[in-house]
Amino acid sequence: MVSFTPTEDQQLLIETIRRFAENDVRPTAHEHDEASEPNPDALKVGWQMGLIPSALPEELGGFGEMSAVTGVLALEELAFGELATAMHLMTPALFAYPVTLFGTAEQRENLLPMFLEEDFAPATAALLEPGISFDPYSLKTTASPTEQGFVLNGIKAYVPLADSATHILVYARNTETGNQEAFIVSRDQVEIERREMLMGIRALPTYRLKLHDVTVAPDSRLGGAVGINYQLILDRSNVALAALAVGVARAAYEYAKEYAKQRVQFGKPIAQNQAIAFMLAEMAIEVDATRLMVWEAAWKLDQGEDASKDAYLTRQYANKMVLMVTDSGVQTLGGYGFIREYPAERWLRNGRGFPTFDGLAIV
Amino acid sequence: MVSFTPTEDQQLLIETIRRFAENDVRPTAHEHDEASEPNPDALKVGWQMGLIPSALPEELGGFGEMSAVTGVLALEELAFGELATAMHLMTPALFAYPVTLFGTAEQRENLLPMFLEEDFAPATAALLEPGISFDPYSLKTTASPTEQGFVLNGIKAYVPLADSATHILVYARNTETGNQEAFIVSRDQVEIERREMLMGIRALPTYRLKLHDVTVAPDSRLGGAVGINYQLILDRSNVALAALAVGVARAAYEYAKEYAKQRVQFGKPIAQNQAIAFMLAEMAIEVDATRLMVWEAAWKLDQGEDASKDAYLTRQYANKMVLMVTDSGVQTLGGYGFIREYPAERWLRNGRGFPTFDGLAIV
Amino acid sequence: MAIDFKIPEGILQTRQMVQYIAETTMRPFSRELDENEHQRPTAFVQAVWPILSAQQAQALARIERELESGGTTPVKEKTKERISTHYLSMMYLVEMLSWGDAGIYLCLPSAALGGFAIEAVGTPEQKLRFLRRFAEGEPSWGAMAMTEPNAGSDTSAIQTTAVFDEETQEWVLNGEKIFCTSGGLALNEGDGLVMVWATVDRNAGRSGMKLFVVEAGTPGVTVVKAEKKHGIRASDTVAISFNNARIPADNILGSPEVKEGKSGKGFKGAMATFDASRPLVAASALGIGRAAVEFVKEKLAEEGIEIPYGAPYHKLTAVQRDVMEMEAQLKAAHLLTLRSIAMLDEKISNPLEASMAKVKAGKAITWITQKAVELLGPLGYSREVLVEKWMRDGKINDIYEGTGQINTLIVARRILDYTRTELA
Amino acid sequence: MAIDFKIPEGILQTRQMVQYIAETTMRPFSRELDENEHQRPTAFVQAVWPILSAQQAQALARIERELESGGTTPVKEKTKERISTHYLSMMYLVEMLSWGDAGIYLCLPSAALGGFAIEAVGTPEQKLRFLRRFAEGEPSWGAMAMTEPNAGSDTSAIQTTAVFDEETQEWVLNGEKIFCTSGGLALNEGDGLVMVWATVDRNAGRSGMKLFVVEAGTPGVTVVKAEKKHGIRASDTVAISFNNARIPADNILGSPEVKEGKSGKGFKGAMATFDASRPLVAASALGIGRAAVEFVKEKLAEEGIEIPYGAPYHKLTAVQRDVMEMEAQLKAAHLLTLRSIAMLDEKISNPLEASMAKVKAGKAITWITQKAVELLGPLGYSREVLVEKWMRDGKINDIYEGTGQINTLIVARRILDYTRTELA
Repeated sequence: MVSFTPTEDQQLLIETIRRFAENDVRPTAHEHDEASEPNPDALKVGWQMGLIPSALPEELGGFGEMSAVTGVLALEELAFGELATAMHLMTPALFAYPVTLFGTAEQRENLLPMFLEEDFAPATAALLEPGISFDPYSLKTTASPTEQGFVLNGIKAYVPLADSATHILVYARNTETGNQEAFIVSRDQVEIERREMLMGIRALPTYRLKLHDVTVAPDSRLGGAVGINYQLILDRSNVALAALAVGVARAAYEYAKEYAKQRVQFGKPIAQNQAIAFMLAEMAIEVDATRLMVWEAAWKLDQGEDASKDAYLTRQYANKMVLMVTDSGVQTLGGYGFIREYPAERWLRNGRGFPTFDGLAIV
Repeated sequence: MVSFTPTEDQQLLIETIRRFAENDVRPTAHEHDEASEPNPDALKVGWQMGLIPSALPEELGGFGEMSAVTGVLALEELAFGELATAMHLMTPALFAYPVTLFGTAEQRENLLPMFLEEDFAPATAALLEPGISFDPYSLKTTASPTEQGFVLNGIKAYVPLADSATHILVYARNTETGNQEAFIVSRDQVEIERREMLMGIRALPTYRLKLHDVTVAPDSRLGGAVGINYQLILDRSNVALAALAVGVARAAYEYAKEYAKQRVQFGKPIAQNQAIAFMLAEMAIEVDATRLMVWEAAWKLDQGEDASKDAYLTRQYANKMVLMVTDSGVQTLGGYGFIREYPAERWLRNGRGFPTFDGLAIV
Repeated sequence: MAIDFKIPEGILQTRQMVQYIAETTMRPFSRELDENEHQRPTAFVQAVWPILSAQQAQALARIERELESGGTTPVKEKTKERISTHYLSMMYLVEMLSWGDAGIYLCLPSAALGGFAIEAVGTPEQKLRFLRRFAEGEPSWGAMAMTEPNAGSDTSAIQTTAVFDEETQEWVLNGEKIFCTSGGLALNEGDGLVMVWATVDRNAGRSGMKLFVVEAGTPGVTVVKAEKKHGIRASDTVAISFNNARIPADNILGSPEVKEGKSGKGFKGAMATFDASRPLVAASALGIGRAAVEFVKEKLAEEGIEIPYGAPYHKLTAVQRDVMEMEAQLKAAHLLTLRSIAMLDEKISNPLEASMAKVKAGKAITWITQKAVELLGPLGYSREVLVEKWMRDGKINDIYEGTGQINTLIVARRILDYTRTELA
Repeated sequence: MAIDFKIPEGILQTRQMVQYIAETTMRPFSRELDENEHQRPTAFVQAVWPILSAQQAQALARIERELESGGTTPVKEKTKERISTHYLSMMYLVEMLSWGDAGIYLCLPSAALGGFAIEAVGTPEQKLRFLRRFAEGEPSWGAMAMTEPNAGSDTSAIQTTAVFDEETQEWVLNGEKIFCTSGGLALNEGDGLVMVWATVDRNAGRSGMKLFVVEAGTPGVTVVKAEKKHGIRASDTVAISFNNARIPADNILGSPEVKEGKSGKGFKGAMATFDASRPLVAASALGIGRAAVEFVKEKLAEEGIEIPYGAPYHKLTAVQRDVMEMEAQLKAAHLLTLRSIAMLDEKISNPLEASMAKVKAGKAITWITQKAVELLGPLGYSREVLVEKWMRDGKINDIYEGTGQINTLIVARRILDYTRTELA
């Protein structure tokens, strides 16, 4: 039955995250963006919300509620607070969710408990690669099967929190099969070339990793002999990124709307000019449209339906939408839109990154 | 020295055509569009303006002033009047200009005098081909060299006035060299499959032609052994089409502007709403920008500079511009924009065709 | 509740049936009816009239039962009621019929927009009296006449008057209406009716505006002009003149309070019909858009061009990118429409969402169909195939039931919480 | 006259020289100056100061000669004058410097926007007195202070006051200005000046607004804040407070009539500086845009991707199509700018064309640079290369000297022939 109403539990979750965003994240978001450093206090509070544990299997102590719909609702709210913090907080999921979905019994038992701890789980994943064009279906990082397991070679880009991680899920192309697979690599096996210097998400430390003849045991391959459903991981990543984009866009839209109602020029609020009002209306429409696309794709994932096309089109749509909305946000603020004390320009810098953020979120 | 002022002669020409458009073309444009038939009276008057003779060589009785800049000024004004009539009037140029530019001495002497006659010259050209994608660099119509000359095979689309033409310049791919060349074919050698039924330019009869083993003599190849500079023909065609697009767009823009100033709703002219006013401003800016691009490309052609890139980019830009402007024209008129008695919808139908009008104009 | 996109099985089944109607009684006649403007879509009307009239008969029977049981359904029964899928069914019906042919769809023999108004504002007795003709006999049409030459977006500027003649106990209508969809069918074919907006007091502005039911055959009512249009040429759009047209006292729509102007419900109630009509206009756009996207993909496939969903941007051709954008735009418009429709079924106030859907669908259909013509090159621009027609048909959805601009203005006012005066 | 796009040889030669300056004193410092906001672009300033100051010295010598010869150039000589290429040179200068680095370009040691105002409204004596500092000695900067916290687009709302103290024959300024480009350089480095808009009569609206020259070192004038910005971080943008700042009587700009408010020329004259500043802002956008397009093409070429001009649409990749669109947009903005600049040189009134150029260039640069970041993927979004910086720098051109919205409004008023009241 068609419905656009979240469950009561989901509604509670949304409200919890909204409070978190307002109280713990937003007040210092600018400061941490300027310093290019995370906000440890907010992350601590955020981790205690238990978003990742709620998705993990019950038999290991989780809540077993890995729902893409719940996931996108949470991600939108987190990103509405602040994108870098949202991505930071959910970085362990980049490792935990694929293991939950595709790990062998042993992998799940060995690897998942750390995500149920009180402290932030030091795990991440490496998908993106440097350069001007990234093709997830043709990774340049390779995994060559040997008698001892696999030898990994390649360079990964934008790997969040790699520096402090103990476990890294590395995606690589199996040179024998040509398939993209995932390997569990420990932090000391990879070389961190440098911290990435990006236009946005500055409070999230991301790194350039080098894998030079990294040898991993056969059981480091996620899913063992069965492997993973790589497409599903991409789908869940696309949907997650689109949800984050909606959150960023909504933040920009709501701020611009309030600003336009407050800012008086020529004797009236600038929102009373059709030019501004129409811009805001378009922002509202596109944010809503994208959110509905995200929900539908997430719902299909939860139904077990093939959501690849929806997830992909939704992400593409969200990439454009978030740019349009965040740019309009800056434009609405005029000169203030260009000043870093005001959040609009940060949302634009963050918003512009979405086409590039492959694999930086999952649901 | 940078200047945006036409010469006095050009200014006179513009004014002459503007009067022609106002007096002879516009008053019955709707009627002829409805009837899908040309306006013979207007064409007669138009022909007497001598636009084509002015471009032909002096030694044959022309004025020898083949200037692309003058050409685009004329085309904009003609299309401002009505696109179908503009294209109709200039259809003989599709034959005459390439012959002037590339014909052998003999071809020029034999073929050009008919364009200096008092009566409309029965000549046209066939470049476009049917289907969903047309590639001017890889024509499907072929010309196979034989001992007797060339054998032409293929189907041509949208050939203007083919039914009443005596001479048709047919573009075909030389099967031996792979080059695109032009051949002078007489009307009775081709089979007219049918009149094309198009969304717009309805007052201009265009035809689907079939060439089935059409044999032409060696001297039917335009330019003889030297051949033609095909790229230059495409460049001149692209610039001409862009100029026509500017004319159509300007017509739509000016009409919408006047309408918006006259039409009162909620107690004031609708143009006093920023939403409408901003739409009109954007139309004005884009029409002007495109016109300047057309002028620059035409100026480069007249300077003998390589204008291929400019001509191409300008045409692409004009294709988008004319659609945006004519669509906004309809939108400005609201319900009246949808009624055929008002010209806005005709401009939209005509405007939408530009990406497809390859080879239907030349300058 | 939970977020859910599942379309009920019953609707999907009906949809298949409707597709059959579209394929057999609409598509084969699309070109002919476009070329021969004002010709009637006989095959379609004959195919759907038995179904629609039976549905209307059922609805009237329900009203009769309610009237007999005292005029209201017991509260208990109402709360137990499952959420209706009335509008959801309608959305899918309209979408599929418009996929068939948006012009022909508008010739649906039914109360149409007039029906919405009667449903929204009419008394049970009026419903029975006026809607009976859509439940039996020969096909009949309903229409709504609002626009006048000087009252387009500004509906409050209407000049058509209704004066009550105490002597004959009749309303006397004078004025001219334009752009009345299916007005010709309603007045000149079958036994239809036109809902006419007229003012009983020119100084009273909106509150003086009342809705009158004018039945076919009323003397003084003349279809003076059938418009020739850019698209949806199978649908008739007419101008109607009212020259001392006399209609019974009870042909003013609504309960006694409404009629006496004691309740603002008259105008507002009918404005609320936009809350349903705008999403359905959007649904019509969706159908046309889907037709265009499907056709483009089909033609591209014939040339060996498939759409590589999932591929990174730098591996796409410009055409592939465009087709994906068409699909995404259609999806976005679809979901906004679906939301506004679901709210109707849930009886949640939806004017913001209805206008959002309308704005988006109007823009999307314009872009999608214009792009479709371009992508199909010489074929697309030709009247050999239907794409160019869909472009012309589609455009109306960005114009009627409020232009894109007017609906954007409504969205803007609602999100900003501004009155008509604050954001003019 | 005839339509002509030929750029004079001299300008092209200067352009090459400027390119050298851009390549050696701007590009190598772009990243560093972006990361270390408020650091001064020393290399650039040292490279250009000798050239600019010499030019300014020449200009002042001309004014001196004119003053000596009676204050005016003989009419005969004026009409014989060839059309000037002053603004055309400037356009190409600004374009190339912005290609180098738009933030550094704004640190050009010159009278800058302040200079425009002095040129437009100042008396010859004022020109000599105020501009001398830009002709000799150490590098100095000029700035213009208009915006206030509550007077952005609405310049008529400024609250900064200038009161004439009869006793000391001084003007006393009080108020706060924000978003003053190069205000820090003007007041805290070298011997600069800031042109300050202040009102001599708050009730007089625009006609009470006068332009005052505040020189560096004036007591009561304080740079209270240096803004941290999205882009053009090498340029300083400051807030300035005026606290009983006293300046000489003759530091009000203009002829006696202007000062006494007998001529509306004060405000209008200075508004006319927009006619020159807007095209030059557009020119700056063009330079950034060209840098971005060139870089994108270079990077694509490294991957073997060339741009196939001439190819039919269905043979293009999405990326190729985007790059062509970038080039076409840049070209469109370029030509609108060129037109408005040519009009300046021909002394034809150009406010419509200036705003058109500004609107188009602002939009084009935004789109082009944002697209460039996208097309270059992980590299484009990274601070390893300058594309992301160009995106941040470019955006200012759609904001300052009137946002895109304000300039569109100006275009709309002019094409519709509407007053400020008719189209608010």
